[in-house]
Amino acid sequence: MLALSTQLNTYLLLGAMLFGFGVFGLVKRPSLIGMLIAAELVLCGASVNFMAFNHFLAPDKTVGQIMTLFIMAIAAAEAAIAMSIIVAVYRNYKSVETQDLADLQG
Amino acid sequence: MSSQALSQNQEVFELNLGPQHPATHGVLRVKLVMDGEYVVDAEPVLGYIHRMHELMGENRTWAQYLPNMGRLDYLSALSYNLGYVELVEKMMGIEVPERAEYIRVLTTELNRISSHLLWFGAFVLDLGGFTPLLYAFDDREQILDLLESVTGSRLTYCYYRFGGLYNDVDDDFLTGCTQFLKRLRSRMPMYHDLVTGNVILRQRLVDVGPISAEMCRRYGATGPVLRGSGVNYDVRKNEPYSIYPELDFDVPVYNECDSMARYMVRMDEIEQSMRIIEQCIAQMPQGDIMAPKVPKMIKPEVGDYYHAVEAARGTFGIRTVSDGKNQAYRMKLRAPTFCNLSLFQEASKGMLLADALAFMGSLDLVIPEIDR
Amino acid sequence: MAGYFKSILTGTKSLVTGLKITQAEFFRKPITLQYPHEVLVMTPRYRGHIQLVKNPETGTHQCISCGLCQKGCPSGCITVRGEKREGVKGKVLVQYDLDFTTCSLCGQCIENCKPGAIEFSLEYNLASTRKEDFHYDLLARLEEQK
Amino acid sequence: MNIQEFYNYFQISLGVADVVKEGVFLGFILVTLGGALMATCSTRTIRAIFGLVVCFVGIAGIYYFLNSPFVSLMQLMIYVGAVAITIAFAIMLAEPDENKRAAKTPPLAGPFAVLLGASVTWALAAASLGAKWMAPAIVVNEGTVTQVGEALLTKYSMAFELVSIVLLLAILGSLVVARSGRDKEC
Amino acid sequence: MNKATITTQLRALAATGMVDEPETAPAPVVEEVEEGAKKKAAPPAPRKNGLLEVDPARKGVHLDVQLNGDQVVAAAQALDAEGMQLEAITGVDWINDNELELVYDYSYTGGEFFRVVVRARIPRDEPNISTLCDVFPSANWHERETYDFFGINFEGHPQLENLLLPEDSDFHPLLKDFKGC
Amino acid sequence: MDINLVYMVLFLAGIIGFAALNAAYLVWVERKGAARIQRRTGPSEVGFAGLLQPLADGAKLMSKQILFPDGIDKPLFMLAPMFAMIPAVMILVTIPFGPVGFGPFADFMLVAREMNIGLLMIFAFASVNVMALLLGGWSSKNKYAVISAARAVSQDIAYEIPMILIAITIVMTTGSMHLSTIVESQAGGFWNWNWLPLQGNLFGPVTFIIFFICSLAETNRAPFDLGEAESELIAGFHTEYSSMGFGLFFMGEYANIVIGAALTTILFLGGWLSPLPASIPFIGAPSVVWFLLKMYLLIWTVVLIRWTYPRVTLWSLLNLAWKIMIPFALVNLLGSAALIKILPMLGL
Repeated sequence: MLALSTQLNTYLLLGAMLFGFGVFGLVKRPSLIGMLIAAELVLCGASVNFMAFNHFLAPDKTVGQIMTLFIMAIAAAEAAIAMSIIVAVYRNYKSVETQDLADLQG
Repeated sequence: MSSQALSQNQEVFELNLGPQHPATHGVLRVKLVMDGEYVVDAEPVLGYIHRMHELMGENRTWAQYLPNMGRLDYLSALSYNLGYVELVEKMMGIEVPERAEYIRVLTTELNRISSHLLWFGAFVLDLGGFTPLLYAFDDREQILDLLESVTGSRLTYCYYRFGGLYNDVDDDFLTGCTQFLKRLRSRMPMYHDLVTGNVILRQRLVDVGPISAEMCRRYGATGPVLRGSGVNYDVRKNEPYSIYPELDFDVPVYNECDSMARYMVRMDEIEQSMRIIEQCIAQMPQGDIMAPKVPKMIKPEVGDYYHAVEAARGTFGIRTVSDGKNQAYRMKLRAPTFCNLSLFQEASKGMLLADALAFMGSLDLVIPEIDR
Repeated sequence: MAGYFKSILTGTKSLVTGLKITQAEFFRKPITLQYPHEVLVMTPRYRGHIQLVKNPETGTHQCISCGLCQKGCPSGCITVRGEKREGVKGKVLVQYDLDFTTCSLCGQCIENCKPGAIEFSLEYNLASTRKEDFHYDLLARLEEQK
Repeated sequence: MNIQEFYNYFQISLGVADVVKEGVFLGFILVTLGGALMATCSTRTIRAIFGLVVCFVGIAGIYYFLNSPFVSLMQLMIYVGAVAITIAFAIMLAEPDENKRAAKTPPLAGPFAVLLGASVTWALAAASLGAKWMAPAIVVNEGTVTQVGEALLTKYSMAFELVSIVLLLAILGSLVVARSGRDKEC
Repeated sequence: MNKATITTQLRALAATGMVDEPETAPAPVVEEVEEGAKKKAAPPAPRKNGLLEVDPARKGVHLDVQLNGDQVVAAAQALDAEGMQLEAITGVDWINDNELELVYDYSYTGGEFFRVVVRARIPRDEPNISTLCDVFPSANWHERETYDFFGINFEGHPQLENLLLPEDSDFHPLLKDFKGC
Repeated sequence: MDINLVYMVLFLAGIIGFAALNAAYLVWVERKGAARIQRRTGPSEVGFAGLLQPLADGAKLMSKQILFPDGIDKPLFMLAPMFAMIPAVMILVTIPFGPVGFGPFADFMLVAREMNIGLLMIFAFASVNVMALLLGGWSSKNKYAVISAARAVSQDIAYEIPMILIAITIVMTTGSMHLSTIVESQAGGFWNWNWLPLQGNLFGPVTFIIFFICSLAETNRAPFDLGEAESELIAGFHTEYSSMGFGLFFMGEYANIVIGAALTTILFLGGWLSPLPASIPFIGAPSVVWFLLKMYLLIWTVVLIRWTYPRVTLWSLLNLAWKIMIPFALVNLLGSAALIKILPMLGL
């Protein structure tokens, strides 16, 4: 039977697809928040890859896990900062649409 | 400032508090403009149970209007009864027998205690504590039982008559009153331990909803609201009526001006009312309960008259214009909570929603009285 | 700093006091009445809807159909009709209707009644889904009492 | 009867467990991809957040299959409990009404995004699937929670400290950015 | 609060606004009442402007001031300066005189028992009077209520909408020619 | 990964049944208890002492129509109640209720599937629970619900911090996140339990109280029920819910109370251990009975607290968390860490 869960390629494909979804969302989303969500997907895609390599290929199986944990910490920090920026931007421009923020490019 | 103009400057949204809302104790609607949890503007919208009592006064005889008085403020109906019969007695020059006066004061003060107890329970309920409400109801039921045994009804009393009372009280009632006072005196420390001293309650009331004495004056606020702002004014003391001048009681005044001060004023008023009742029981003379000569047809002299009494929520005033007929030409009822509520819009600006509701509770609103 | 710890201590103390009170109340007996199983005895002065007083001697009412109760009623919920009959002095009551939906139990009718023909009943458990159930024919109710 | 006997008593070795296991795994993959799709494609921001949460839950399941329940639970705790909630809060604060959000996307963004996303996916997949991955010759450790913890405090302690500084700075920075321009001090 | 100051100020105010000859002040109010009582059911004739000191034990107020419609604000300012509070505003419809009367009740809450009532009559056909909202904020609701019941237009009122009656009502129930709706 | 299917399924069913039964009968306990506190009788008509009342209520709730107000986000509206219930069940899966303690299966552990990082699992799923409130409140398109969701979330996040800090202290002193190990490390009578400061936990009783208060706040119970403050926000995030949607939120709330009490029992009150030394026969034996006894005692305290205090405001709630609890928890963490290092040096 097809044992998907024991094959590295499944995870790699999943990671690639998540990354792709993230890139797709980053371009497509009109608002800062949508882009933030897409960025989280990109990070998740990377994490999945790390974890997969860690499980199947790494001799020291702590490395990938620790990498993923660091990514999580960075993602949390990123989300906090992004949120504060979004709130600040909204307060000044009354919008989080990227089109409306063209004057930020000053 | 209209809400549209506001919303351009600030992140605001409108919230309709009521007419059906657990915190408004009736059908009051407050149009809130909120900035997050903060109240930017709160406009009370009245009139959901408006019954045009003033027009009823113009097409009923003086005696027929009497039951309406119990329907204004259903929680302290006897104060309103008292104000009205005293006004008519003033117009007609009727002397009321002393026993009747004592019974009137006794029952009014009992009614005041019951009103304050209900307010106490409902106020703590507004703050989220449910149990004190039922303890207060327990005590209040005793008062209602006592008053029922005299007046026959439990809430919308119609007990006083021009020149006296509907019927006399008996010794059972007086001993019942004494027992009740004993009971309530033992319960008051429990209330203070359970509620007044509670740190959560204090956090919610101290320094919340400050109303200065000047603001009270500009808005015509009276009653515990005024006394919680450090003004020593009580119609019973300052414009004495009935037999209040012969009784020894204090007017509780607190200078903190916050919700806690209003709370404490009412709790102390319960104690003072108990003192009044004790004196009434001790000093009550025997005798008639009706004035000997009460005209069959009440036709006051032409002119206009004003009479104010201290109801549980503040100064209740009646201004009436008589054209000499058996019906009033004009009957104006000055409801205390109407004025007390009118300061809500200014005072609640910038408050947290929870604080605004605590503040509204501390004003002790009775909607039928506001809407009349 | 001392104030900080003191406020924490006093606050905790007040909370514990509250808990003690409610826990003590928990062990006390309920004071409520289980209504359909137990009923209260109404005080003699209880104001139910009005009813005609039964004269113990004659077994009938004492109303002279003067209509003073009808006139005095603030909300106009009483309809009294009497008619002249031969051989009887005064008017004979043929109809005494009470619209209890508008009655405010003020007692003006009872005070106005010279012969003392009406009184408050002690009935309190009146409930119905129909408004018409509260249009009482007091004469018929007096008959039922017999 | 102790617990092991109980286990053995009910032990089923028919391979049913494997089928169920694979089914659950497939379910997690579908949940992940469905969540990702919802997060990127839905028009309402709240649904995008929800999709993100679903995707995170799916990924947590995947991590569990990768034999590291610790990371899986951390994924739930940090991503769902913190990141997703933070983003949701950002929406609450910054997008009070979603109705005005119509098709503001530039006309070419849609196709272009699809194209870009697909090509990135294809490139990555091709690269990773095409490569020859070698299984490790020796396994130093199994990556248990204890080993992860020890590694964090010994081998990677510098990185660990740096991450904590990054987090601290992020907190301070977001406080500064979010508070500036707020006139009402509270 | 100084009773004498208030009395003088209000008396002066009433005197300046007088169109006809001044009412002999203090007019014994009892006489007026008796006169009215003799006529039995006839409503009292419109009073002239002026200030009466009346018996509070009988009437409930100390000073009874009648002014012109345009003087109520000045009176309110004078009373405000003395620390009085506005208790109520109401109207009376004197349909026989084709006039509406505005009644302003003031009281003092500082200690002493002192009540003042200020009246003004305005024509029934153009019921306009200036608002007291700028002096006493409590006038806001009282005036809206009076607007509800009498249709009196308070000029300069910030929000003259129905308060107690429904928003869309166009009747004024306390006018004597109101026939129900 | 050896998944023993039958065992899992049996226990999962058991756990869901336990959660549902607890939810139903905790409602009864709460109503009856509140009634007695308020000198009333409480439910008394359906069954003896109203014991069948929860079933009647449940039947009524299920027969009600599910209402979908205009403008709601329907899929999320329907999913939110499940998000409230599923994490609760998942957490219950990992909680060990202890050995039976008597009879032929005396050593048999009552636990569905214990993980060696059980404590982390509990906190992970507890943080998912917040999403339920957020989604439920937000998808309702009701301003009260939105305010309530914002409140509930900020409250939950604020109280997660001291809770986790204290849990970390316990993990430090015990050296394990395995719940059974944490319990077993407290063996030897009640003076060895973590709520007393005898084991390197600096402010033992204080941390116990803080943890308990945090668990109250995390489960949105009075006096921290800001999310459904009925005198302010009507019913908060579940204002628009009817029928089983409401029922699931309700069950989730009570399941969370059970979890909070169970966790406090495990971490501080010695779980299934007897308060007396194990050498005493029968009473001294560890048993699930002890566990349930302690847990329900805590739950009763929760009920008592709800019916005693008024509700706090959002600001004083957050002040309590940030100004009192977090400093205490932090000092406790540092102090305990120091103690762990110092005590062995002193030879203790």
